[in-house]
This record gives sequence, structure tokens and C-alpha cells, in this order.
Amino acid sequence: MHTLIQGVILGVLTGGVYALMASGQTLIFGVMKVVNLAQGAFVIASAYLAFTLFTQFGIDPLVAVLITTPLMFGIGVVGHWLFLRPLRREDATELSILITFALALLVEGILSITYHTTYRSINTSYANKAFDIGGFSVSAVRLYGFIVSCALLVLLYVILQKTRFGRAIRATVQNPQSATLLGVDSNRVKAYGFGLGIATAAASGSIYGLLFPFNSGSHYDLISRLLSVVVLGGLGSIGGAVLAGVIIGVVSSVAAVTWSPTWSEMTFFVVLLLVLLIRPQGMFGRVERGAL
Amino acid sequence: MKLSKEGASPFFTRIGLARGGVFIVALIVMPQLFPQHWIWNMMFFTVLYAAMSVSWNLIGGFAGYPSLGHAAFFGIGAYAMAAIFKSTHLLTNGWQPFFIMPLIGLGCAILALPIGLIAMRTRADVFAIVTITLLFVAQTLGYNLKSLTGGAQGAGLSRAPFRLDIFEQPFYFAAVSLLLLAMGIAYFITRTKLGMALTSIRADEDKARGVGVRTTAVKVMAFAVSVGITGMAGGIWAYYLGFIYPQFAFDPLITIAIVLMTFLGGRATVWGPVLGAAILMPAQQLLAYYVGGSQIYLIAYASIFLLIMLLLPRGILPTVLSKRRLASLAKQGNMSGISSTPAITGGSNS
Amino acid sequence: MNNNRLSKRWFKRAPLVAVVGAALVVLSACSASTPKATPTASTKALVIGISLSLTGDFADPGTAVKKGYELWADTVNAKGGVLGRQVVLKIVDDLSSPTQVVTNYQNLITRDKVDLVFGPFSSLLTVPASQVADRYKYAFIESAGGGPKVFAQKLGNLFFIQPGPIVKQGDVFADYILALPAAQRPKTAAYPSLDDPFAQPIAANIQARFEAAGIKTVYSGTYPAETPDLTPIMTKAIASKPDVIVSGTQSLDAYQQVKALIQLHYNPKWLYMSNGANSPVEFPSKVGAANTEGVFSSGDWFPSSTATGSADFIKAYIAKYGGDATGIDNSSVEAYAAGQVLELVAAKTGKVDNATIISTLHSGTWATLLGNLSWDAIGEPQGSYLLVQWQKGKLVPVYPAAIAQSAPEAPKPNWAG
Amino acid sequence: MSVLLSVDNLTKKFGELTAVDACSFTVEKGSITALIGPNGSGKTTVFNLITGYLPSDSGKVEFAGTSIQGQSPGTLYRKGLTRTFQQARVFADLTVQENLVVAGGGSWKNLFGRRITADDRARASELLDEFKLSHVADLYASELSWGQRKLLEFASVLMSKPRLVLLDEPTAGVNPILIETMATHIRSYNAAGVTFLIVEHDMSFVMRVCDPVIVLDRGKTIAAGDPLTVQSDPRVLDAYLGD
Repeated sequence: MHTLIQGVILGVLTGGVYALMASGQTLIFGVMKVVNLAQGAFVIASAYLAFTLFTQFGIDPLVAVLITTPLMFGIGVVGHWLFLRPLRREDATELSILITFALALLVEGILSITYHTTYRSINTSYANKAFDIGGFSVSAVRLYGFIVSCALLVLLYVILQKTRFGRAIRATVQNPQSATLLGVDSNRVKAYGFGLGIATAAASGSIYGLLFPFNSGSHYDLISRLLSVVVLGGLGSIGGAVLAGVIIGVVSSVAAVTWSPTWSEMTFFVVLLLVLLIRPQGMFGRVERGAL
Repeated sequence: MKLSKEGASPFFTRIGLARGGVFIVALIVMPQLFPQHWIWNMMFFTVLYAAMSVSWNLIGGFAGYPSLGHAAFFGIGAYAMAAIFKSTHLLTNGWQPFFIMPLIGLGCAILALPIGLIAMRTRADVFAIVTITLLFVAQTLGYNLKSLTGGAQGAGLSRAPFRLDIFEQPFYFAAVSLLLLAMGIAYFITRTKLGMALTSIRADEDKARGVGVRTTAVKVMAFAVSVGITGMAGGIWAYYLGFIYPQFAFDPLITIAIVLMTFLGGRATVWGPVLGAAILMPAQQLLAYYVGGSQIYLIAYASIFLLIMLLLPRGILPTVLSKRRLASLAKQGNMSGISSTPAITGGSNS
Repeated sequence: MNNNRLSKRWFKRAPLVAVVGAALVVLSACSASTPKATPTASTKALVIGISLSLTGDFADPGTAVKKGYELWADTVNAKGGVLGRQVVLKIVDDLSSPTQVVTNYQNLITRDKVDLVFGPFSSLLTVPASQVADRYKYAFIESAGGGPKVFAQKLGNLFFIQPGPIVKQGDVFADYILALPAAQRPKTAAYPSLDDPFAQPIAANIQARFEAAGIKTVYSGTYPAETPDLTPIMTKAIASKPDVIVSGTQSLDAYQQVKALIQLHYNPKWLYMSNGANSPVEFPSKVGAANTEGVFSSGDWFPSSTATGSADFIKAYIAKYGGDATGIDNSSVEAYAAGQVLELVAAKTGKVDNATIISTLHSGTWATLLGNLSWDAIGEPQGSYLLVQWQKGKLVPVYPAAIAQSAPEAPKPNWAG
Repeated sequence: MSVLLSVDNLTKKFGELTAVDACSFTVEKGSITALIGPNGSGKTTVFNLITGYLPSDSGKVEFAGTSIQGQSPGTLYRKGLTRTFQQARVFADLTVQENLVVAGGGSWKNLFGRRITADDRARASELLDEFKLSHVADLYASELSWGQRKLLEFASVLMSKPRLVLLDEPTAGVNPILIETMATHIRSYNAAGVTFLIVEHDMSFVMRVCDPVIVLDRGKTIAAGDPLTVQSDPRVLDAYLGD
């Protein structure tokens, strides 16, 4: 029982980080109808960035978020302009998947040149600290990471709900055509929406780097998990992604503790498969029938 | 492309037959012209990847469902082959594994049916997600089903007992057979209603369904055939290498390579993927061998990919063909109907 | 369609070919450092072909292996070469891919007709590569692939340049524990291991010996490579408070295990980690120097080694690559030792052809940087590894007694946190 | 005349917006019925609900006397209920001739048969001649002009020998000559027994071609009858001129 609860605690804390990563992924889908396979690569790129900022300048990864996030937002906007905007409408869905896949490889290649392929980890002063809460050990990095993730998710919520830009994004998510009619500049919204999605990857990258060791190839692992999370949450639904992130975090952590770590990896995929069988649109996704 | 005004579209054209014949003869004669082992080795991998690329094209090109999980079936085929070697009493000579190959292909195709039915219930993007996830599921299973796969320790096949001087040839000809099978299917598709159905799915699936095209049946069928061939390629590969590990058998880079080959040569054509493989595979192998030594490899790969997608999204062959076609139409004085929008060539060229 | 009639004109027109071409040019321009093999026409040169992973998953250790080979070539050439023949290394990149490694050895042997080949990095690539070498009757001296499956092939041309097969790496820890008086021995043991040909078999081997000696197994399990989080696994491993933890680790996961143990506030009496903990620089930097105290590991070479030529090697290494002795990767040492073995054969027989190498190495003992090496018929080395322990911030050989520079410290002091 | 299509209390909500609000009307067999209404009045949504492209929230749709609730577009197509789209949807990667053959239905039982059989060709060429598309028969649909695409889509739905054709703005973005062609084709096929339901903005086209006319406003049917009566209906004027 003790192990089980320990597993749940771990799962919730880890799930919070997945939730943040996945919210960006699903946001990008919502705005652009693009499955961004490079999301994981951007997370890892940001983790490296945080690593450099920490080792070179001693900036704490959680503070580095303030630097990496705007930077990656810019990269996202430029990336959209360079690679996604030129696509012809007819092939956009198909090609954008492949293009983001290629982008992921490009990022991986650049990272493996810059940082080589050995695993890196960010060892802050509190890296090994743990709190004892009611007999359960909670590591400091996890707790801090979770808190920052939650804070950023709240920030994202505020941006989407309270700002003009956020409203434009939500209008685009709900109905791209009518959003255009309402005077929303769809190209700009798409570019900024993509940027915002990449920015959340940046933020979660810092936290990921703090929590887990990573190398340039880690994004393969990450992207398959992220995809499971966003499909479970419903493509395009941010609330769904957050909930799904936590659910999957808990399920896999509990599976690892109570059953076997080798099979806990599978929980992501089992969940994905079940979702597709029972409710293909995910928990909060909408049924779409044809591009009407 | 000759279209007669009357009668049915021909199944074989004279020029098509000639082309196919020349190609087959070339494939058979080539090893005799180049007796070096290293060339055979390269030709083997080129033909093997060409076969996979042609097969990917069936679902990814013709139907427009970009599968990112073909490497899963490649790996399944490889491990199926390894499993066959476990019951060595079934194998009395080195040729037998090749004859078991069709069973592996059939197995992969049957396995693909439920997966296709689930993955293609929704849209192409969800299909991409499911297939890429499938790849990681398969890899995880490769690691964890230890009794079946040997897990991280890998699985060994017995070494092929072929004579040193012709060692690569059985593998090469197995790959050639696979390529011809795949191209035959692709050709068949371009010549039948099946091809039109797949093309209509790629162009506008909802509309296709709306005009009564049996979209589900057609795309699941294409997917099954496609991964069946890929699985067989995995089997040949495993036998050639003699030893396989999950991370190599289920390698995302395999998928990327075959997708890139297809896009380079031209998707939804019979010859495009072959052309793509013939350019990329030797280039890749020789580059790694002569240039190698630098991490630039992955970046170059990704850059070429991006450039093709952005500048030549239709690939080499369709681009050239459509230029020719428009030129010949102009000669016939048929340009009146041509709008300024660029053409998207479909599956009707062969 | 007319791809059978691709004319030159066509190639000029197709913009894509230009793009690909340009990319290829860039590619080749970017790799000025390509090693060039002198043609075998100059009969004196001894060309050795090696395929290494300089790109991809194994790139970093692959580079370390390259350093070792190149250092050896420089050293031997400075001495006048092998039997008067200058050594030329033809090192090619296999991108950490089995397809490419097969292609590379095919090309090295049948196209460039190198005189000899050395093995690639990682036993994952060793098996397919060794089969190609075997097909052409080339000796296959390799310093990196020592997993059980390498020897299961029963190849007569293969020689693994390490003291023993990888599975035996932990034997020395089992020897030490089982030599303790019964009352002092651990009662319970946990075996968390990485699912990897280099890691898990080591722990499994120790587990078998411990169980035979009556030490109860309270946990045994593997986790996949790239598991981002080992805390759940370690939580489970320590649930019944084992006296000894035997970890089949590779590198990264060793650091993660230590981190998890510190965070979970669990300090076993003995902690043995097969790899990772034996890295003199990485380990303290990843887990904190104060947390290394008392951790056991094993390996084949350490900067303080007294084996043949060790001091000279260190000097040459620092002269060529800089840094200090603690920064030397064992992969470099093992690669260097592969060259030493070749030299020894040449010195003994006066020949360096493949048949001679194969027939000669199957008997006798060969003194290298890694100590005395000898092989059985399938290339399994017959020696044993050293047990090392972190004591006062240093990695010290502690067992067997003959080479021990200090006594083992047990029980392990508590984590510094 | 008998009723071919009857729509009863059909409702569809998108979130808080009620796009179709208890809409009811009937289409007489053999008629050319127009469905008009101001922008955003739900005309296209009604089309989507009838043809199975969207599921309705409540209400009934009957075609030829049987309920077609929840049936897929493909099924309805095979039953003779076909449609076109506001933005002509043709298969860009197929040739004009192939577009017709794909839409021909029936022959799909023979997926493995020739791409284009002699029979297909004969049937297609008839329509191509009639729609003056023969000279572009071998062009890809993506190479056609906008108006030609609309013609092609119209022609292709006729391949399946439909009983009811729903045309979504057949004249939008089409040049005046083509509009006349369109009108001629609609009349001639109507004479041959095909019923039409047409969403149209071009009032003069509606007045010339259609009878009766149904007016939709904010998802509700507000008027129905012959063109002249509807035109003078104050509610209709309100709907078009009001707010």
C-alpha cells in the first residue's frame, strides 16, 4: 500500500510535467491541425539550453524558463514561417506530419553535434534533496518542477482566456473559417499559436532536464508518450491534455511500482489503443466529419 | 500516356511491358557485370529498400495515409525470421528461409487488418500518430517478450551456408523478387479501379466516401499489402545480418529512409520509389563510408527531407512527367482548359 | 514513365538532383577530418580497417575507441611500425547501424582489401561484423563486444580484448563477498538491472552465485534502457531493505540509481554497480563526490594500474590528447590493447597475416595494458576483472588481494545527501 | 405529385449556436426546389444533415418514404440522394474522365477490374459531351478552372443516375455563360425525372429556374411557395433586410 501511494505521488508530479508539454502539442493541433512530431525534440533542445545556462552561467533551470521560453517562441514563429506556411493546402496534413518529423531529426542532429550523445543531467544544489511528507519521500526537483508546471499551465490558461490574442486562438480552434470572418488574421494566429506551443515545450524542457537525464535521441521516447497523452485528452483540447497527462503519469508510475518497470512503458500505448477503440476522439475531443 | 477515345483502358501497354522487361533483365544481369562483393552488398540493400519504398507508397503515396510505423512490421518480419531459426529442424538448407518468407508476409498482412481498422477509423493525422506509436509498442515488445525475441540480448539466426563467392546473391535475388512483387502490385493498382479509389481517398476522403467509394475496405487492404511486403523485407534483412536487436529491427530511421525515397522519386507512381532508393541508398552508404566521421549526417538527411517536401513535394518523376504531359497537351492544342493552378499528378501514370 | 532513359540533359534540368548534389557537397566539405588510407600499393604499409560508431547512439564511446586505436598506431609507427611496416588505420563510420557496419566491413575487405580489421564499438554491432570477417577468414580482434551472444556464435576468428567475457565482470565482487566469514555476509540482496547485454548478465551471474551461497534474493528486476525515471524501480527494490544491492548498470542509470537511493534515504551495507560507478570523472560529477564513498564497481584498467606499459601509455595519451590520467576512457585503453596484441603476435611469429594471427592467439598468454590475456577456442578471454571501490574520493583496487591497494570498506558509510 | 424528401423538425446545435432550428419542409418529386435565405441562415447545414455529412441533434428526414436518419453519405448516394458542394469538391489527382467514373458507383463491386472499362467510357463521354468537357477529359481536375470544376462536380453526381440532387450554390463564382449552361442542364435533367433541391443566392437564377422556393432564416423555415408569392412575403423581406 505504501509503495502504491508512493507511486501515485510520483505519477502526479511527473504527470504535471507531461501535462505542460502536451498542452503545447495539443494547442498546435487545435490552431493549425498539425500533429507536431517535433514537440519532443524542442523539449529536449530546451533541456540542453537550460543545461548550458546552468553549467555556463549558473542559472537555475527553473529561472532559465524566463530566457528559454521567449527564445523558443521566436524559433517557433520562424519555424512556422519557414516550414509550415509554404505548404499547399491540399497536402498540408500529410506533409506537415512529415515535415515536423524531419524538423525533429534536424534538431536531434544539431543537438548531437553540439552536445554529443552522452546523457546529460542538470545537477542543481537541490538535486538530491527530498522532503518527507507523511512518511512518503518526495524529491525536491519533482516538487519544484510540478509547482512550476502548474504555474505555467495557469499562465497559459490566463493567456488563452483573458487576452485578445488568446481569444483569437480560441476562435481559430473552434472554427477557423468563422474566425477569419471575424477579422482574425489566420496566418498570424497560426504562427503565434505554433510559437506558443513551442514555448510550452521550452518551459517543460527546463523542468524535464532537471528531472531526468537526456540526450539528443531522447525525443523519440518523449514524442510517443506525448502523442498518447494528446490523443487520450482529445486532439486540440488543452484541458483534456492536462488531465490525460496526469492520468498517464499516475498509471505508468503505479504500473512500474506494483508490476514491472519494463511493462510500465506499455501503459502509454495500451491507454492509447483503448481510447482509439472506445472513443477515437479522446476524452474531450470533438467529432469531426469531413472538412465541411 | 496514350488514351484512346474508345474502349477500355489497356492493362498492359507495349511501352510498359518493354520497360518492365528491360528492368527485370537489368536486375538479373547486374550482378554478373559487377562481380565485387561490396557492390552486391550495396545492390542488395538498395533493392531491399526499393521494395519497401514501393510498398510504403501503396498506402502512403497512393492513399495519402502517411504511415510512420512501417519499421514496426519490418521488425516483426525480422523477428519472425529469427523465430523460424529457433526451430532449426524445419530448416534443412539455406534456401528454405526464402520460401517461408511469403508466410511471414501473410502474417504481417493479417496482423495489419485490425490495426488498420482501428487506426484508419479517423483521419490521416491520427493514423500517423497510431503508426508511430505502434513502432514504439513493437520495440517495447521486442525488448520485453524475452522468450520470443531474446530481449535486449538480441536474437541470432544461423549463418547462411552459401558459398563465399556467391554469398550475397541469394539475398539479392530474394530482394529482387520482393521488389518485382511490390512493383507488380503498384502497377496493378494504377491500372485498376483500386488505384482510382486510393487516389480519390488521397484527394478527398469524405467526398470519396460520399460518392460510394468503399474507402475503409480499400485503404485497409492497401495497408495490409504494404506492411506484408515490408515484413518480408525485414525477414530477408535479418537473415542477411544473422543477428538482430530490437533497437535496430524497430528503427524509426528505416521508416524515414523509405518515406524519403518515396517522396524523392515521386509518390503515387510505380517507378518513383525505385528511383528514390537508387539515388539515396548508395549515396547514404558510400557517404557514411567515405565521408562519415561527422555528425552532420543526420542534419543532411533532415535537410534533404525538408527541401524535398518544400520545393518538390511531388518528387522527381511526377514533376518531370507533368511538364512533359502539359507540353504534349499544348502541342495537341488542348491547353484551353488548363488553369493556372499547378497540376497534381495522380496515380494514372505508370 | 521513362526512368530507363534518364538522360544527362534530364539530370541537369531536375532541380532536385541539384539540391541533393549540393547537400552532398556540403556534406563532404564538412568532413575534412576523414582519415585517408594510403593505397596498399606501397607494400610496406599495414592497413587496418575499422568501422566505428562516430555518429548515432554509440558516437561518444566510439570516439574514445578511435582515440585508443590512433594512439597505438602513432606509438607503433614512431617505433618503426609492425615488422617494419607503417600502420595505416582506415577508420570508417557505421552510424551505429548494423546495416552500415556490414556494408563497411564488406567494403573494407573486398573493396579496399585492407590487411587486417579490428572490431567496431559495441557487441550489438560486433556480431554482424564478425560474421562478415569470418566469411573472408579475417582475424577479428575486437575490444568492445563481449556480450554472451558474441561468443555464442562460436567463431574461431574472434578475440575479445578484455580480461574476461562481460558476464564475468561481477565475479570478482561475488568472490569478495563469498570469501567473507559467514556471519559477516549479507543476508538479503536486491538486483535492479538495466536490460542490456552489458549490464543485466553481470547482475544475473552474481545473483546465481549468491543464491547458491544462501543469500536471499528480495528483488530482481530489469528496467529498459532510457527509462527516464528510476525512482519507482528503486522504491520497489528497497521495499524489503536488502543488505546488498547489486546493480547491473551501464552508466547513466547508475547515476540515477544512486540519486534515487539518496532521495529515498536508503543506504545498503554494500552497493555494487557493474559500470558507471567505475568512471573516475563522470561518477563523482553526476552523484556528488561525497556520495561516492564505499561504492563498489569493477573494471579492467585504472590509472593506478601496474600492468605492462601502463605508465608509458598514460604519458603518451596525455601528450597526444591532453587532460589527465583520470580522464582516460577504458574504451581507449582496450582499443590500444588490441593493437598491443597485434604487435605481440608479430614479434612472436614474424608475420601479421590473418591465418597466423588466428592460429597464434588461441594459445599462450599475452601481456597487455589490461594484464595478461588469453583466449579459448571461441575467443572468450580467460582472465578476471578487478574489484574497485570509492575510498576518500578515489577509485581504488581492493580485490583480489594480490593487486589490492587498500582493504575493502564495509559496511558502506551513509550517503552525504 | 408525391413527396420525395421530407424534413421534419430538424435541429442542429454547434455549442450554443443553433444552426438549424426545428426546420421542416418537403421536396416534391420532379420539382426544382430552391432553398434560400440570408447568409448564415443554415442552408448548407441543412444540406449536410440531409446527406449524412453531419449528425442531427433531433428531427426526422425521410427520403422516398423511408427514414434515412443516421445513414452515411455513401449509403444515401447509392440510394440516389446526391449533392454538390459550395466549393466544388472534385478529385484533384484524378482526370476529368476518372472523376466521372469514380462517381459512377455500381462498378465498385469490381475493384480489381480495369481502371476504365468500355462501359465506363461510354457513359462518361455522354456526360462529357453534354457538359462540353470532352476536350479536357484527360486533364487532371486540378488543372481545371473554377467554373469547369463546378460543371465537373455537377456532371459527376449525375453518373450515379440519382433521384434527388442537392446543389449547393451551383452558380457561385461562375461566369454568366456557364450559369446559363447550368440552368439548361438542370432543366433538362429535371425533365428526365431528376428532382433538384438548390441552395442559391442568385435570385434571378432562382426566379427563372426554381419552383417552389423555401426560405430559411436562422435555421427556421419562414416561407414556402411559388417564387412570386415568396418574393412578396413580408417575413422574407424582413429576413433579408432586417438587422
